[in-house]
Amino acid sequence: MDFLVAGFIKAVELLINFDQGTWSAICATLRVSTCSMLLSLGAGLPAGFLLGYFDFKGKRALRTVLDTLLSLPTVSVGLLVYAFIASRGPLGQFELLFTLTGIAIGQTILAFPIVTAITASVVEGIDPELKLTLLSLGAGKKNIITTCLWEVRYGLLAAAVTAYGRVLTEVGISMMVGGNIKYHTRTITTAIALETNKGLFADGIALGIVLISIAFAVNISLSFLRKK
Amino acid sequence: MDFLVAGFIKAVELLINFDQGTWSAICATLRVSTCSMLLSLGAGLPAGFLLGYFDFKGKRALRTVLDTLLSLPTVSVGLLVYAFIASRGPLGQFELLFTLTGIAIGQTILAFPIVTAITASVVEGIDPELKLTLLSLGAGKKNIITTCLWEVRYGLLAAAVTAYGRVLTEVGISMMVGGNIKYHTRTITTAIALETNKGLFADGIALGIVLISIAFAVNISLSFLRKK
Amino acid sequence: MSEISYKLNHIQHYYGDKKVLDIDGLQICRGSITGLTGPNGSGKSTLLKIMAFALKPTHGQVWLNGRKEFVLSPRVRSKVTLLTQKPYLLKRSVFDNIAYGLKIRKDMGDIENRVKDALKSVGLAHGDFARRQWHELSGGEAQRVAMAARLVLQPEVLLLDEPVASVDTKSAEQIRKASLAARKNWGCTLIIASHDLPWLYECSDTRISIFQGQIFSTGTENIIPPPYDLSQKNHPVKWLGQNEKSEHIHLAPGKKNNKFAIIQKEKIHIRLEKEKANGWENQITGQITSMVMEKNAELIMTTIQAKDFFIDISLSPDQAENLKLLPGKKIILMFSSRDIEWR
Amino acid sequence: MSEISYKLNHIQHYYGDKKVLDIDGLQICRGSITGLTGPNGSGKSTLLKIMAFALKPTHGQVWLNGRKEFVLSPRVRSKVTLLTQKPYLLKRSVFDNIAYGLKIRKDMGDIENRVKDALKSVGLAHGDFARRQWHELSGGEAQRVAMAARLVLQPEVLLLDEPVASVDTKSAEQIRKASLAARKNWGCTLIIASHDLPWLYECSDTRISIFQGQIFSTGTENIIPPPYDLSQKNHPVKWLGQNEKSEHIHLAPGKKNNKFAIIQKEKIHIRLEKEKANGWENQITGQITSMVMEKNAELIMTTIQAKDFFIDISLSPDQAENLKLLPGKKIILMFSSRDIEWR
Amino acid sequence: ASDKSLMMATTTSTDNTGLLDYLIPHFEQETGIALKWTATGTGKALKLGQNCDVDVLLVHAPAAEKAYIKKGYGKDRREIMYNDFVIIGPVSDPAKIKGKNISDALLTIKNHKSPFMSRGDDSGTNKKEKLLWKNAGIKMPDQEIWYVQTGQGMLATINVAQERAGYTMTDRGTYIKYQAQQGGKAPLKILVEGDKILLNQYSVLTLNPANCPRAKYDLALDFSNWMASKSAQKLIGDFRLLGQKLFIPNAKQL
Ligand SMILES: Nc1ncnc2c1ncn2[C@@H]1O[C@H](COP(=O)(O)OP(=O)(O)OP(=O)(O)O)[C@@H](O)[C@H]1O
Ligand SMILES: Nc1ncnc2c1ncn2[C@@H]1O[C@H](COP(=O)(O)OP(=O)(O)OP(=O)(O)O)[C@@H](O)[C@H]1O
Ligand SMILES: [Mg+2]
Ligand SMILES: [Mg+2]
Repeated sequence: MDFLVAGFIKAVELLINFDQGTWSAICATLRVSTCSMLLSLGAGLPAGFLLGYFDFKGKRALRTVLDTLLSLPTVSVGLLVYAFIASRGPLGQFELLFTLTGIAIGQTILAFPIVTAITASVVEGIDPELKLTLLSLGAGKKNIITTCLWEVRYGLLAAAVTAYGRVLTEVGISMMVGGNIKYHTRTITTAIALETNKGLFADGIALGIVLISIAFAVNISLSFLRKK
Repeated sequence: MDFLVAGFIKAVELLINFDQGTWSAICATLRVSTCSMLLSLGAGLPAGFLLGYFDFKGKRALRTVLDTLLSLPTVSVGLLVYAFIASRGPLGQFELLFTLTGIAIGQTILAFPIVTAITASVVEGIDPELKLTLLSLGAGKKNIITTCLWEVRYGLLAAAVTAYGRVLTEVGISMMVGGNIKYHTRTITTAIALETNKGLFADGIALGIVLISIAFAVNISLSFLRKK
Repeated sequence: MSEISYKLNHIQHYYGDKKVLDIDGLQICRGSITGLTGPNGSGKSTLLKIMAFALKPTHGQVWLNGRKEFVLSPRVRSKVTLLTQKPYLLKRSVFDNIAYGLKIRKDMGDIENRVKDALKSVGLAHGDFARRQWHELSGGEAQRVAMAARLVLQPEVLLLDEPVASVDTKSAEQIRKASLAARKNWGCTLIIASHDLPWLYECSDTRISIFQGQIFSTGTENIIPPPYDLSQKNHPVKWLGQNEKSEHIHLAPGKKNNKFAIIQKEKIHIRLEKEKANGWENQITGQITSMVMEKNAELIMTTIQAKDFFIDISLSPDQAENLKLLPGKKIILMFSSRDIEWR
Repeated sequence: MSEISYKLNHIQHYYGDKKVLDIDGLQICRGSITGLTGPNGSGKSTLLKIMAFALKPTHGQVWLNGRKEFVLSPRVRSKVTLLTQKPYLLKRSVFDNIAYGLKIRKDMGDIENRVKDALKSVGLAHGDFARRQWHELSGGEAQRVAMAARLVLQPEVLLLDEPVASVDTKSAEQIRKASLAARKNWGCTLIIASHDLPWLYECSDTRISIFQGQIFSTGTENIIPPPYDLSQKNHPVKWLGQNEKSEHIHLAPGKKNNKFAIIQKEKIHIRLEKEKANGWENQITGQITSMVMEKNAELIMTTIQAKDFFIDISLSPDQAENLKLLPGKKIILMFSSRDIEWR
Repeated sequence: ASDKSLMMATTTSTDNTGLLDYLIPHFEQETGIALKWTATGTGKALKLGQNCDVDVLLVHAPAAEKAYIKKGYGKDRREIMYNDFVIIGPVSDPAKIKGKNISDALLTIKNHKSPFMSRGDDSGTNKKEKLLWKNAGIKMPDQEIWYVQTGQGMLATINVAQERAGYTMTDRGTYIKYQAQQGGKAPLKILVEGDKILLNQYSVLTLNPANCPRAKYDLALDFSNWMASKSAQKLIGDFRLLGQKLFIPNAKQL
């Protein structure tokens, strides 16, 4: 129990003392998660829209597959990405192994199904009258997508926040693809795993608090998007 | 790359040959994830309903906190639970450490914010006319909750499926609280982590495929709940 | 029959800072059918929601059967039922929509037949509609399913917010009959808001009109709506027509804040030509646009349009016949400004 | 003015297996105002959606300005605008709702004033309403905002699905004026579905009635709706009233599948008393329920009810005066079964 | 120096003890080579080398290393240092193994069915443990109830042993850390130690250029040489964790 208290104190210390390792991990985490969120939102929102808006044959099967992809274990994603970007893999020449870019690719694969699945089910809930109204006002395809997504913005926020939570806290990909290299690819989560592995539970808790604080800051800055 | 193919073959072998370790991990995974999903849905659906349905002071702040809890790293949850149920912890006498029950408790803590946050944002999207209609038809508090939730069942399915994905694939809690003890608390994800760490990438992939297959089976059996 | 069902006391309702309802007192008799009229945004739906105990008024209390009641009060739940203006159907079949209210009352006896009867009373065939899904309906059909879902409950009070808004003539007639039957069969008290005045006049035995949140009871009054021209303080004027300042109504002096000009219908006389110097300040040219049979054919509700001012007068068939009144005919509305009250 | 705007060719529409629309041919002239009437579920909304290119008909084509057009065709987008039956407001302010269509057309010049004018044309004050949020409106106000959002686009074709369903009398008059102005100012072609027949008759210059998906044009016809009693094959009968088999209409022989009994309005005569042995099989007792001024006061639309059968006849003021017709009066409808066609 | 960079895969123990954090800055300063490392299980480290994802390895599983070289993946195995393994168990020592030699101790545990925690993760430590069972002439008790495979790191395994009041085998470095965490009141203490066979040899391996032509063989050799150099050996000998010596340098000078 006492390591919880110690962790609290340590968290403050780490941040105040500007601990170099911690700050480098914070930066890595922020860079990687921002990048993967942008990519997965950019691809997942339109994909989810298409899946939720249109009726087509095999839609239900596709949704089931997508839901299944929500259960991709991070280590498996890590292995998959590793297979491609390892020096002998088909993308080996880009030297992405043990880089933040590599992690970001893996996290995008992780977040994409989440964004897409939640977006699709939010878009599915759109009032059919809205579609009719947009068509009747002369909206083109692009207008329809953007307006529909804007109409359900609170639902999409949930998609984004959930995906962000998954990306921010995943360890498997960062570990496998990034390699947990100090000052380079060590993210907060891999650092937590390391400290915990060393038995330094207080340090693990401290870093966990740091991570949660980041999430809190991000969510506060998103909360102005919320419905009052 | 070749380990991906090898992994496929191995996955089939593992299942066909009735590999004891694999089957025990499958059972552990199923038991733990079912249990934690039931608990988190049981608590999260009503909580999310209250949060999404009613307007009260501090609601936005509460939502922000909840969104932040989506970014709880699994290892931190694991540490937290560990702190309470370790033999020296306040709940030490129940001997929950290194048991599936312990893991289920941790996973419930992990899944609860997901279920609650997505439910809340789905419920927030309910047409105000529905509330009025229910009141006007003489619905009591319980009727209002159940009918509202039923009206948005497709959205709730997304909440459940997302939470399930998180629970099924998490490693940190199972490792920390369960201890990855072979034939006892080794789940598929901790087994994957172990095999990968051993450098047996093909085995890792094989177990990943097993996990995804479970998720697929679950999602197929859920898909009859989907909108046609 | 004259037992009091509803009593409203000093009800005020605000949306944000905007006051939309301000009713000093109102009583509704048990077993009566009250028509509620008023222009868009006058507060009809707000009033009905408050009377259905689905909205808490900002100030004031509502008594039902002599008891102060509240939102979600269990006594109220099975007694009062509101048909909302935009009826919402639950995402289930028509049958389940109608049976829903019975199910939550755990009143499941003979449910098949009761649903069938309710569907029939709004003019929908059970066989054709019961198994349809909620989205497989036209606008008017959905409206009528929602109505059936209220009727099946046989509530003590039935509040209907525009029940015939997109309903065809024949079905409107059916809904009227169903409303009367509700009163007859289980002594139901009905309050019905509608813009279809002819229909409403046929349905209801008393009328309330509401204007900018204020109530003008009994339906014997006409409101001369603002804006009023107060440039000569003592002789306020209501200009007719939107822009030109030509024809106008002389109003009574003494306008106070937030008061409206009211005139009793009986104080308005119809002539075929203007009369000179007869002491009546107001002689307004108008045209009859419609004449509709009121309940039981005893009276004819006649609508007269003078520029953008509409007025409804109930005439006896004799009166109409004597003046040879017919839709399209030009007439003179004659009344004194002294008969105009500020309320 | 007689240029053809719309041409519909063999349009059929199915929801699932159910055929809800079956129109062989229909032409709409440019600059005309067409009233679309018919009972609930007859297919009005479906037809309007198809004409707005918001729904692809199961079979058949729609020509606009001589060109075959399709859903989402870019040519159509800025020309045709539909006001849906349940108007949906975007989750933004009233101003943004009205400006939305202009914004997607990238037509932003003088947007403030155009929105203001549109609001004014539906009787809403810009200052009071423009900044309100979409949910801060009463039912009729929302309806009118949606109407304003269509008017502001000044489209070539304006399809209105029950534009005055929950709108007060005065605003309905304003919407009527706005519709006429649209035709006058930019040659707009309007098709308006409504159950408010008096209002619609005042608005439109041609009428189409639609019944179970089939079109009966020109408004000069009355449909005697099913069910028909075919027990004597050669002399089908339409019973009036719901249960009792008392009064009835003799129909013409030769009924075929899916055909309806139609009678031209001019073939129906009004008498004050029954006449014996005059060769007219049908002498039905009815009651006048309403008389409404048609366009320009030249005709009076008279609604007669005989049990559950409603019939509309246009009378000249002279005719009405001669027979001393007034709402509430009992009359006899007289017509021959030979004048009934099966269509 | 930035273009001279080297990627190493190593086992968790070298990283977790802080040895590399202490050692590598010296290396970078002296040679101008930037060294990055990823710390994983021995098995995965070897695999990363086999797949040419890294340039050099620092591991502790002599038998596996030799097989690895034989298969043509590695080259130039260079022994750098060692520490040793110990068997720890509850202070009460229910099976009474204290002071016994390693094979007897294991046999006693087996006969007594006392809980024994194994890492079961194919790490260097785990490989050594399996070797010990074999040497004691005992079939791997893989399916026995008392034989608990944690599949986790050393410290986590010790923690399980503590919770279950059982025995386990650990490297001394991890035990020292564990002891320190318990504030000197550790419920588990060292019961068997000092056997020759318990030595834990760490070696640097370069990769076989025939297998990995793009790996930086020359720089890897530089690292290997530096680790064996006198200065580095002294640094290793001086490294202390919580005041105790952890690694004993034993590189043969060329
Ligand atoms: N949620 C809201 N927020 C702010 N103002 C509102 C809200 N709902 C209604 N209003 C305003 O309150 C007034 C009364 O609305 P209400 O819906 O009761 O009118 P109504 O008489 O039912 O009108 P209608 O005939 O159009 O249905 C209107 O001026 C309307 O603009
Ligand atoms: N989505 C649907 N699925 C199945 N049937 C439908 C669907 N929508 C409408 N219908 C049916 O199609 C027919 C025509 O509907 P439509 O909405 O066009 O009628 P309408 O003339 O507009 O009626 P109203 O006056 O009630 O608005 C109706 O019988 C209706 O029940
Ligand atoms: Mg209203
Ligand atoms: Mg319709």
